[in-house]
Amino acid sequence: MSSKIGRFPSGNPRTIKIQKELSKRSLDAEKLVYCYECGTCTAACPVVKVFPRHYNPRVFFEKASLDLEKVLTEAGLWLCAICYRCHKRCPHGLKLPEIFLSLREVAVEQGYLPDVPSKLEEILTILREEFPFPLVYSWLCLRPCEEESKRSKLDNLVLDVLQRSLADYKKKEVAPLPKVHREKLAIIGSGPAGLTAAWELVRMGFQVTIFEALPEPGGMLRVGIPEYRLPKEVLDVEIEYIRDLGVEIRTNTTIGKDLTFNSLLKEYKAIFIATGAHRSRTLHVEGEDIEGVVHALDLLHQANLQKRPRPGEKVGVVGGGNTAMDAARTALRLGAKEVNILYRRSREEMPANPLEVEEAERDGIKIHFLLTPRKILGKNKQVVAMECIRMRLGPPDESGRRRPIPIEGSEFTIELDTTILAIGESPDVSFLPEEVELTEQNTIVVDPLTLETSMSGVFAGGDVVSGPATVIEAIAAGKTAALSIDRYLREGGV
Amino acid sequence: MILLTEDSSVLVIGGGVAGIQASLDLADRGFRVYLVEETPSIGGRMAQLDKTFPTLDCSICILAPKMIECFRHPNITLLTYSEVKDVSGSVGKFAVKIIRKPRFVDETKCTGCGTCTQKCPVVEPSEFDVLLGDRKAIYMPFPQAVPRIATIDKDNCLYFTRAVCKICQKLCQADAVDFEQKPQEITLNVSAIIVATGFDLLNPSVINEYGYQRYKNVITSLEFERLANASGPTGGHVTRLSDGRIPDKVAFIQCVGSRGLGRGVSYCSSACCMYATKEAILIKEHEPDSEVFIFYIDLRASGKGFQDFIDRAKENWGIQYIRGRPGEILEDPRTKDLIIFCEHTVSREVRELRVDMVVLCPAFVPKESNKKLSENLKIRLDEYGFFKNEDSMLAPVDTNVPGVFICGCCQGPKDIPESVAEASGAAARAVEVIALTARKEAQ
Amino acid sequence: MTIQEKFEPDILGFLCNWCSYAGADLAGVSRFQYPPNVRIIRVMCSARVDSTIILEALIRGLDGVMVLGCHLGDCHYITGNYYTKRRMKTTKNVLEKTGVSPERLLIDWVSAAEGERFATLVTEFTERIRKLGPLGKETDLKPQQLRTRLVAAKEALAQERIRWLVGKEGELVEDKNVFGEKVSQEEFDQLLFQTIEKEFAKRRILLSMGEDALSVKEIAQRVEASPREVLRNMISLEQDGIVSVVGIEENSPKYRRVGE
Amino acid sequence: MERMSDETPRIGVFICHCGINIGGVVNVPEVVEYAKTLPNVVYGEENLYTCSSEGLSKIKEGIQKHNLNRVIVASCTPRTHEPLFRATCEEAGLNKYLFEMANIRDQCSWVHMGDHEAATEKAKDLMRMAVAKAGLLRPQEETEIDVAPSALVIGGGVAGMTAALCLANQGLSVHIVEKEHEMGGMLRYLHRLYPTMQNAPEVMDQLVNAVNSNKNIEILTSSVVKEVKGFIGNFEVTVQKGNGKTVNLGIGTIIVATGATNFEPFGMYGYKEYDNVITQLQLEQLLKSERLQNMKNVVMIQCVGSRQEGRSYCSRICCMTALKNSVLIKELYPDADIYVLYRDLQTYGKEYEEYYREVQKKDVEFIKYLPEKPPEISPGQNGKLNVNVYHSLIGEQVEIMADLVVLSTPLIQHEDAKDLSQKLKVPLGPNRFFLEAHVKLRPVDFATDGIYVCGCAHWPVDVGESISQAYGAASRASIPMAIKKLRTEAITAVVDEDICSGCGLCELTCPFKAILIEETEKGRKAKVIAASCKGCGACGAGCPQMAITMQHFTDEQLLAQVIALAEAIP
Repeated sequence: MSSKIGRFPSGNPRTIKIQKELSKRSLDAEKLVYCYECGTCTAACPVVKVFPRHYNPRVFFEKASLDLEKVLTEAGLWLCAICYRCHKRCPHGLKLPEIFLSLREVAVEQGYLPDVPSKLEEILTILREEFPFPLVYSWLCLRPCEEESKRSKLDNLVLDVLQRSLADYKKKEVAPLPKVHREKLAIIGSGPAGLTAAWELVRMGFQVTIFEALPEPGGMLRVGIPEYRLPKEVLDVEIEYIRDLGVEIRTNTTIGKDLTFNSLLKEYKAIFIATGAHRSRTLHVEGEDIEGVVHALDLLHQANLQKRPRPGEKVGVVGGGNTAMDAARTALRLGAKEVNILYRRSREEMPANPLEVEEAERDGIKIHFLLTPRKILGKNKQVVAMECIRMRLGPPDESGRRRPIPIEGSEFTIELDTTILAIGESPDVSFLPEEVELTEQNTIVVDPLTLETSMSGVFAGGDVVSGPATVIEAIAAGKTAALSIDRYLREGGV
Repeated sequence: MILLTEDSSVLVIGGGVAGIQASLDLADRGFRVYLVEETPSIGGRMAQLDKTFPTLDCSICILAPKMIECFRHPNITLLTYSEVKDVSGSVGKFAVKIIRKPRFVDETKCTGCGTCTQKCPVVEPSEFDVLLGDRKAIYMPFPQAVPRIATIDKDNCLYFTRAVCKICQKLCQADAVDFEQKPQEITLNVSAIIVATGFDLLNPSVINEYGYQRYKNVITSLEFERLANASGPTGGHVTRLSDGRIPDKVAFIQCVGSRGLGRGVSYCSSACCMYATKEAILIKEHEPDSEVFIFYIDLRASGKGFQDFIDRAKENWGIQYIRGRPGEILEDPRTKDLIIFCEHTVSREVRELRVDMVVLCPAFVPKESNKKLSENLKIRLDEYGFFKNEDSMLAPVDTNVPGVFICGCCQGPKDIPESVAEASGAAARAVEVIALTARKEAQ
Repeated sequence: MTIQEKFEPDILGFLCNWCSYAGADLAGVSRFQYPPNVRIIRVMCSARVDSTIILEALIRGLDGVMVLGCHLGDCHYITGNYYTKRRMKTTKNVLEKTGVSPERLLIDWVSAAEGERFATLVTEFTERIRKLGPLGKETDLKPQQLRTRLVAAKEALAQERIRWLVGKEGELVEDKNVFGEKVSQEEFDQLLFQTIEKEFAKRRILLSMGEDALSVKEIAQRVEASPREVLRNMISLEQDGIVSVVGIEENSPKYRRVGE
Repeated sequence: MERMSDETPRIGVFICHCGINIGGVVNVPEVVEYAKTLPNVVYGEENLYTCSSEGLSKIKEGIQKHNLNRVIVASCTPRTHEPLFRATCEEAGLNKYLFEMANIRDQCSWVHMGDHEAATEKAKDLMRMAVAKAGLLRPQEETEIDVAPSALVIGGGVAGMTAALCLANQGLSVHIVEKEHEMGGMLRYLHRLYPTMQNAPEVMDQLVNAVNSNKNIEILTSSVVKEVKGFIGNFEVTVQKGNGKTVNLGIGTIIVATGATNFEPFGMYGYKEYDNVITQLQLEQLLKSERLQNMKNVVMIQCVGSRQEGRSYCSRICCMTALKNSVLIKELYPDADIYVLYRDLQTYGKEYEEYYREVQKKDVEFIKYLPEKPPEISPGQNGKLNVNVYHSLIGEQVEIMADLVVLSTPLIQHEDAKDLSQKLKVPLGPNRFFLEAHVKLRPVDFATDGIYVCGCAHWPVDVGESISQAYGAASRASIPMAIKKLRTEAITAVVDEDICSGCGLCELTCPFKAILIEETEKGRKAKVIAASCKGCGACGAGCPQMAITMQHFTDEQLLAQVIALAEAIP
């Protein structure tokens, strides 16, 4: 079966090698031939929203079929944010991110990209135009493998460039930007959404103050994402850079406890709520309060703050999203001998992006599908086992995914000493006044184009609006919010 | 030497336009026809449509005469509200067991006057109006229903659920209401069987980013037909389900669940490009200064006069066609308007389009009942669940069982003229096979 | 133009069931809008329309008449529309004699597939009639005079001699006559129009005589024609037994209507 | 009991809303009230859908309760609904010719949507004219005619042969007239047939042998239909055979299966200018005779000569033909690159979309071009052709050095179709394809009874669709021959023998020879043969003595309508 990449003119020896390599790494390169260019991937992609001139995945793969040589030199090859929104909406379910990653590797190996460092420099300059933390973004999206032994040629080149840029960053003297406008703006939450909005607004000349409940800024980048995917040092440097630009970040200040929301309203002309979604959902199952049961976020948080939590030998992770994958792989790294993931639907329905699932399985983590815990059994407050039940899939529910229905009588128990719950997080919106309209899942209701909440002058974006999502989506939300706030202030309240 | 066996009879399963055409062709030439329909009235999917392309005829106006011809034809026995239970035998001598589900209304007495339906206290969503309009527990699905006989919905009728009420029985001058009616099993001996059971539409919530059921103003094309129809829930005014306002910007989205290897089905449902254009024109007819968009991938208009119809839609009616499949639809919580994010693939720009209403054109899918019917008749289903013909080119209406024929959308998505031609074809094949079998036995 | 209320002409249409009527229906189905001035009578073929009924319509105050059939060669009855074409040519000629503009009679062919063309045809014809104004405006005749002229025209078209000629046109011009010669179209038309001229004049004379006995001069005065012409017609009417001399006064014969 | 019609007329008027189609423009209640004031109208009502069974039962009730002997329905066009309402009147014991319709939808509400008042006025006038005519209606009796149990199939292609076989197997005798010297039509030129890739010659031979061996079928090749006289059940067809001799056939029903022919794209994309620019049909010939030499780049251009000014239709089969030929080329030369330049890919339905995916897997690239920026062909080096096209989906010019350019051209109607349509008296629609009775519900019938159509003669279709339509046409054509008896319309000419002078002009005028001069005791008089009179009225309007009138369209009735119309004029 021929592959779409480098298909024409067919029979060219170099492209045949590329096609062989690609078919080894990911199946979807073959399925790409079925694409009839409907444009759904480009429409759903947050990166296209940020870099419309540089990046269009549909056009990229069409050109890759007709003129591979030329297209591999384009910036488009490097900008995919591995967020898999395209995969979820494509009629054929094509996994474009994996193809991009494999294509980069193969292109480098086949010598199509002689000078990778200068290409990456070019990419970083593009990213700097639109991103407040280009290095954090690159680390997350170029995904250099952290184990020395398994690193590819490309990984090493990438790491060199990133390390060097990190060093330049530290040396660079940054003068705070002039404050052009009198208005003072408040941002609640210093996650990717909050930081991006602050960076955009400070560049427009506004006075920006970020309020962060935790001791360290960064939100999910700090607590949620494990060290092996994003070294904290990179985060610190880039946040420092934003601070130097003149953004005031007040940590350890929780709105609703240290300051009231209404006091902000009086003092600041506009407020951007970007508190993310950190409250782990509970399973409502007997034995959930036993000591060995821990929430995924808490585990990741402890690990990130170098507290080195001690998970037991046999760990069971409940849930199928990215957080579950990170928690399971972190547990392994923290000394767990055997880690199992239990997910109540089937592989296609897993919300986690397929690459994370693959890497988790490659780490030796076993994933059990169509399984849900019924009871957590404990002996003197220690988890000893978990009673689970098999599920089958019924007709689609409101979210369009098939509803899992328990099969009575299929209960059985698994011995384990730690249970990590990763069944999704919801925002903590207790600090908000009634006027701010919420949905049933406690996310904030906003106008999809302007991100304005039901209260005029109050905007919201990131996970607090969309529920748990990827970093790039939060960044895109931050940028949109900044533009809306600017327009709001210029037009005297939109 | 003409060998036309007038005494043989044919069973037609499914009372849509295909079943009606096959029955009329056979009955006109002297065969006895039993037309079995599972709902209380024949008419099928076409009866639910408001207009048809490319002539914009009013659908029921051109279908009603044929339905009434079926009802009055001496050679046709209408068995509505009935199901095929079991089939045995072979071509020339099939024995078919039919279950006549109880209507709890005596068909010979009911005149279809409708007083019972006015007074019945129970209100239920009407299946005919795709749950947009409502009907009573004792109801007639639509004004032009054939036969024009009331039917009692056992699960919601107060008498059956709480043994009270019985208003319909008291009011009925024809004394036609009979709560003691039992399912009736009859056996028919027929020489050939024609299956014309039609199709269903995919539930578009499978493509959840389009928000069907989550957003009030996202509706399916069949729901649109009912809204646009004069005897529909809103009396022919296409209104938004959120606030009842007449939309002045409407977007149609093609291939929802079709042409995909991931979610939904992988084939093209072939009629949606045309009916979307028709529905767009209906909007422009009601509201000339409204704006209508159609998001498509390949405009498939290759039937007779179809391309002219599309050209007219573009030039005379100003319908705007955008090549691209939307990536996301979000809802503005305050106004319940919908914002469509789509890449206009010919200009390669991703644009947002704010509209008042979105109409999804979902994929044609086989009916649930196909499985059971294929077991009864021992005829094969294809990998999608439609009935499989012997050879899609040389024997388009034959099946693996001699004497059993399939026509219309039960064997694959197609439009009305193809279904009607195929129905006549199935009738011709039935007569031919009966004649050949009779001749073989005569030798 | 004084701002009097815009003139809305009343128009009658004869449409043949198989082509033009189907075309009109298609115009409906495709929602091609056209002015509402025309009222349509369905006939099985355009050849069913007798010329006299067209005149009857004009006498009764219609401002325009349309006769629409199938395109030549498409007629469901093969040659129907050829007869319509010939009869309408005759009708237009007679109409012209009355002073009424022949443009008030439209003859055209519309197929079952030409919905839009039908709508345009009706719109243009209505506009043309609207410009012409009410029936007879283009003549300077008083209504009563116009009426008698139209009646004379109708009676002329009912005359056996004209109807016979029109019926025979096909055979005479296209095939051969009984002596094997072919008559050219021009020759035939000339003969036809002469006959029409004569018949029309005779009918006007008879109408003007009413019941009284009149001399040639008196009749000539009434019909505003030269006495010599009137005399010639009186002789032929006498031969047909329709008029006869009832007496002589101041040495000029008095004629009165007797036949018919 | 037959309702006596000669006592004073009692007219019932039923005015339809047709949902909002009429009611939305015409003030129906006002028209009902007005109609009740008209002479002889004793009952009037309105309803939402008169054509529904509820509406029809209201008419029957009206006739019984108010003892009506005339019925008028004001609704849509009589062309589609008159038979339905007439049958309803018959059921209520009223002779079905005592019925008249007023077309207040297609020729009133739908075409005067902007002026509700004028539309209502017009509806009233049409009502008054209908009432005037209704008053003068007389009951009529229909005559019964025999149907010759033999069919004529014009065209010996796949559609014609399939229809003939189906009729023959039902025991009917069939005559196939094919103008070429051999049977098979377009199949003779084809190599493989999509979607099943069956071998075209095999399929053809199978059909031709079946047709040859079937004793009910008579084949007349290199023959042409010279003349068709008569009507359903009683056609007299003269066929001119190859050897110049003619034969007369007594025919019950006729099926037109004359197919279509290929469009030659002269002057387009260098056709006939460069020899490596060919049409899909020519490519299929090369493939069939294995004369296609090896090549690297093949460019196929879709919609050549179709979906443009002058030929606006999509010819439905060219996309699938291009895909099939791509598959055949890849079978011969696996490493050939094929580029299909398309506008809208017509791979509709279940099997064709699947076939499209099969082709996508085989190094076939699909490039969408815009009609305003068509591909340009210019000679390149060593005999190759430089194809330059604006790839509209990536916004760049793409240049391909093509060894072969294949143009996908549409099917067009035969030149002689006009001649056949005039012989059969059936119309040609837009783009000169035969115009069917109703595009949705009578796709294989003609408006003229007894004549049917299938295959590409009606509209470009592929082999599978032709066969399916052929079976459909066979079914429709077999009905009259199966029931052997037909009732014909009662609208015929009537001669008033006292006035008739026996001049014979009517005999000369009638194309059906349905009126002849006979010697009677009262001298030479014209006599009407009811069975062959088609009711056109040409004789009536031409009779020098005005002695002939048409039943149901009498002079008095037409005059009454004119007078009624004129009443509204001040």
